[in-house]
Amino acid sequence: MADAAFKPLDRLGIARRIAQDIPEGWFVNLGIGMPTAVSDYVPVDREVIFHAENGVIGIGPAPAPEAVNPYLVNAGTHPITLRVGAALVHHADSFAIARGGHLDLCVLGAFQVAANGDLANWAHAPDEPTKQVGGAMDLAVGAKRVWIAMEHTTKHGHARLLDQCVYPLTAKGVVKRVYTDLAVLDVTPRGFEVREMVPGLDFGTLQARTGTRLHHPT
Amino acid sequence: MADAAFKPLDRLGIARRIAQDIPEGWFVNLGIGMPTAVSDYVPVDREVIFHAENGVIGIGPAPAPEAVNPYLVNAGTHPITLRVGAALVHHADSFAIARGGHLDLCVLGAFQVAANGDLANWAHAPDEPTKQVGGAMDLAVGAKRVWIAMEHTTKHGHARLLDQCVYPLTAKGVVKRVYTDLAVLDVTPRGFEVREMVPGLDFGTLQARTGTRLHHPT
Amino acid sequence: MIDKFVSSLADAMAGIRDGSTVLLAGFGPGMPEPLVHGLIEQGARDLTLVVNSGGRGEGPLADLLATGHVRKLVCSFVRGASVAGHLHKAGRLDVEIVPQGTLAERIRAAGAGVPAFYTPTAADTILADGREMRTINGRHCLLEHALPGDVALIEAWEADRWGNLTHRDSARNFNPIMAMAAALSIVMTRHVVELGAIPPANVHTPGVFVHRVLHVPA
Amino acid sequence: MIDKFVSSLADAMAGIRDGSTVLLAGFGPGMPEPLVHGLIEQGARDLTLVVNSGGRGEGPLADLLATGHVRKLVCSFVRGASVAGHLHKAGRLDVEIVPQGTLAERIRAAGAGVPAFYTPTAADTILADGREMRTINGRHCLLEHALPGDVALIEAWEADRWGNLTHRDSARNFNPIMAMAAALSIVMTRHVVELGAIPPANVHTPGVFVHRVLHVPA
Repeated sequence: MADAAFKPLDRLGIARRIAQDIPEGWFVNLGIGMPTAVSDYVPVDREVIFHAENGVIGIGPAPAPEAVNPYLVNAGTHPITLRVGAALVHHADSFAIARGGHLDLCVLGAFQVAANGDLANWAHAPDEPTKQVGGAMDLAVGAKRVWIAMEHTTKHGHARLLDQCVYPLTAKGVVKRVYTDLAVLDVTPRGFEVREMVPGLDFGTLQARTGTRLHHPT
Repeated sequence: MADAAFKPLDRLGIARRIAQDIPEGWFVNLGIGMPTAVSDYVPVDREVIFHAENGVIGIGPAPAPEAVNPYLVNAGTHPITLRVGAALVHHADSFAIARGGHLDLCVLGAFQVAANGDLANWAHAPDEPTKQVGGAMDLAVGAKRVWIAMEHTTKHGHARLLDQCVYPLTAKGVVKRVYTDLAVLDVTPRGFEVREMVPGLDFGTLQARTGTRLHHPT
Repeated sequence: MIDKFVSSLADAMAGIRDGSTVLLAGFGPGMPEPLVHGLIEQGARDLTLVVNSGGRGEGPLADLLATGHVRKLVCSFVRGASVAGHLHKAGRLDVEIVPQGTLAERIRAAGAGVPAFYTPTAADTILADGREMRTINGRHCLLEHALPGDVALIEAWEADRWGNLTHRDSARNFNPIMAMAAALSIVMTRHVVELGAIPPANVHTPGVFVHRVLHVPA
Repeated sequence: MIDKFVSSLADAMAGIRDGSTVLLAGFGPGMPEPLVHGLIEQGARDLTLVVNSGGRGEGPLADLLATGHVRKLVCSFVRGASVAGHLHKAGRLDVEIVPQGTLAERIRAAGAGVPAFYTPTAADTILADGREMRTINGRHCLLEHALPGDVALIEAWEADRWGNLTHRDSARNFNPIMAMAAALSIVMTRHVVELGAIPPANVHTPGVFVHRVLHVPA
């Protein structure tokens, strides 16, 4: 599959790309892992308000090691700071924000995304002993938009964008857009539309790495 | 029905009698009207914490006229003060206290109470244009105990303690004790037991003013 | 820079459509009276108004009802001697009586993404006639649906430009939960404060629930 | 005089029965670690433990699980490489995975007297297999029941003798709602303050939800 003509984004590159599309004033929840890095690429003077499941509204930059406050963490339990204007609430109120449709955007990682917007991001099999649901099902169902940050294929080269998810679902029909190391794709009534590809990548190569039919934007 | 041998309690007398039975440490909601006066008869050094539906936990004495804070009222929208140690919450949290079983006691007024503990205190007929439900149904169902403060009969001499309520119910089977101008009565599996009568009143006279069979305590 | 302040009452009320459901906070204090008059001036008709009580013979609520712009009133009680009571008797105002705790919980549910819940409040009363019931843990319960608003009219003591609010004393009441429950939350605040002036742990209504703020000095 | 302070860990944990459901707060910070060790020493068995996550290979939660006193774990995720994960794989620990927002909402429901509610979270996933569904406003929803505790283990930053609490920064998380949801709420606080030192408007967990408080200086 190697192709010298294009260079996939690295993980931070995907995060940076997503950050470009978040306008000022949005309330945004970032999933654990790659999505968390998105906030690093939003300029401080663009006021985007980041929410964490554990009741933080208005996450600031990570603290310097000597300034860590052990009472203040994000959903990954990593130390954070508060932005001026932040608010703190309890867990039920925090999920009221997520489940009540108050988040403009949630960026999640994924194992698989289907052409109808189905999302699988918590288990590889129904009987998997590690059950990492966390808050993903709540966020996926509750946010106004769900964007996905993911590698376009598995490390073994298997497609992650599919006609149907094989892994257990997180939620049905919720994904609006997918940002991968190769492309930005919108979920539309006819399936994935390719909005953007990394420089040098051609549509046929992208299609070959995808498990469902891709469409050019109308 | 006049009987020189006994003297019914007046409304404040009923409130005073109820106050005697409230131990330190209880969380108590007092309904509008006669029940509200109960707090005036609890000595300040007996720490009873009064709750109001509008989010006040720890109501203090009424303010002097010149000290009224227009932002601070009880469930009857009368000016109040806060006791040292008070807390303020919003309406849903306040009713979570009432509905979640956190109040040791709610004292309500009533039109009628039945021998099985049914309570009617909000309407005289299903189609009454004045519909004064307020928070009574929530409090009646949610408090650990419901005590009633009421006149033993209507001003026309009709019984209010009955085999069955005639007026629309507030809640079924919730009343534990009734304090009237004539007696204190417990609701038990066999009906009302007379716990106490005003001095000079005899059981037969009380029975004659009651619409259901009264019992001596076992 | 996020700035939710608007500079006039007309701007605050702009765009409210005929047929809207309007959540109006307040329980004694906490009602944003200038916004009620703003709604009258704005002129939207055929409104459903959700408010704790139907009000009295005069006051902002009476003024609003007297316009005839409210088709339906959802509240916990209506006084016979009030504009609401008279309109209802005359067949010119639909009234849905909801127990006060159920009202608060239905509003909070709308904000929290809970489409429906069960409650024992009002089970076995005439308010349950024809309604869906279910016995849970041996208790009769009623099914209640979330009560979302198109608009909420909110009163605050302090507000910053992100819409973080505090409410003074018992003026908090329905304000935080109604702000949660509406697509468009319009706030009047007595004081404008700098972003960050409200300690994050003591924000009563986070800005995520607030869309417009009008400064109305006392 | 109300005084909820206890003078020893043993007094704090006294009376917890075999078979209890224990709500354990914390999400990173906010877990009352000394109380977890107190529970181990107290020795109650056959517990159902409700906590955000199953923890790791070490730490207070791992210590508790390693005693074998926990029969069932209710949480939003379990890591494969953890004491919980190993016990579960070995068939020695039942695990009920609940999406984190549903978990918070079920706990809050227990505290608020809501016996059950519907939510779209986890509908159309394997967590819904065999469960009661209902379509509300066109969305598939799951029926979820309240999750009450016999005991809650709570961490606070400040406490007064009535049990009014503040929680520091994101250590608030599950603490206020678990305190609401338990018959016996046991608090450890870092600081003891005079009654009235916490402003009424800024109490995070009102004393009505708190039964015992142990001072554990940092």
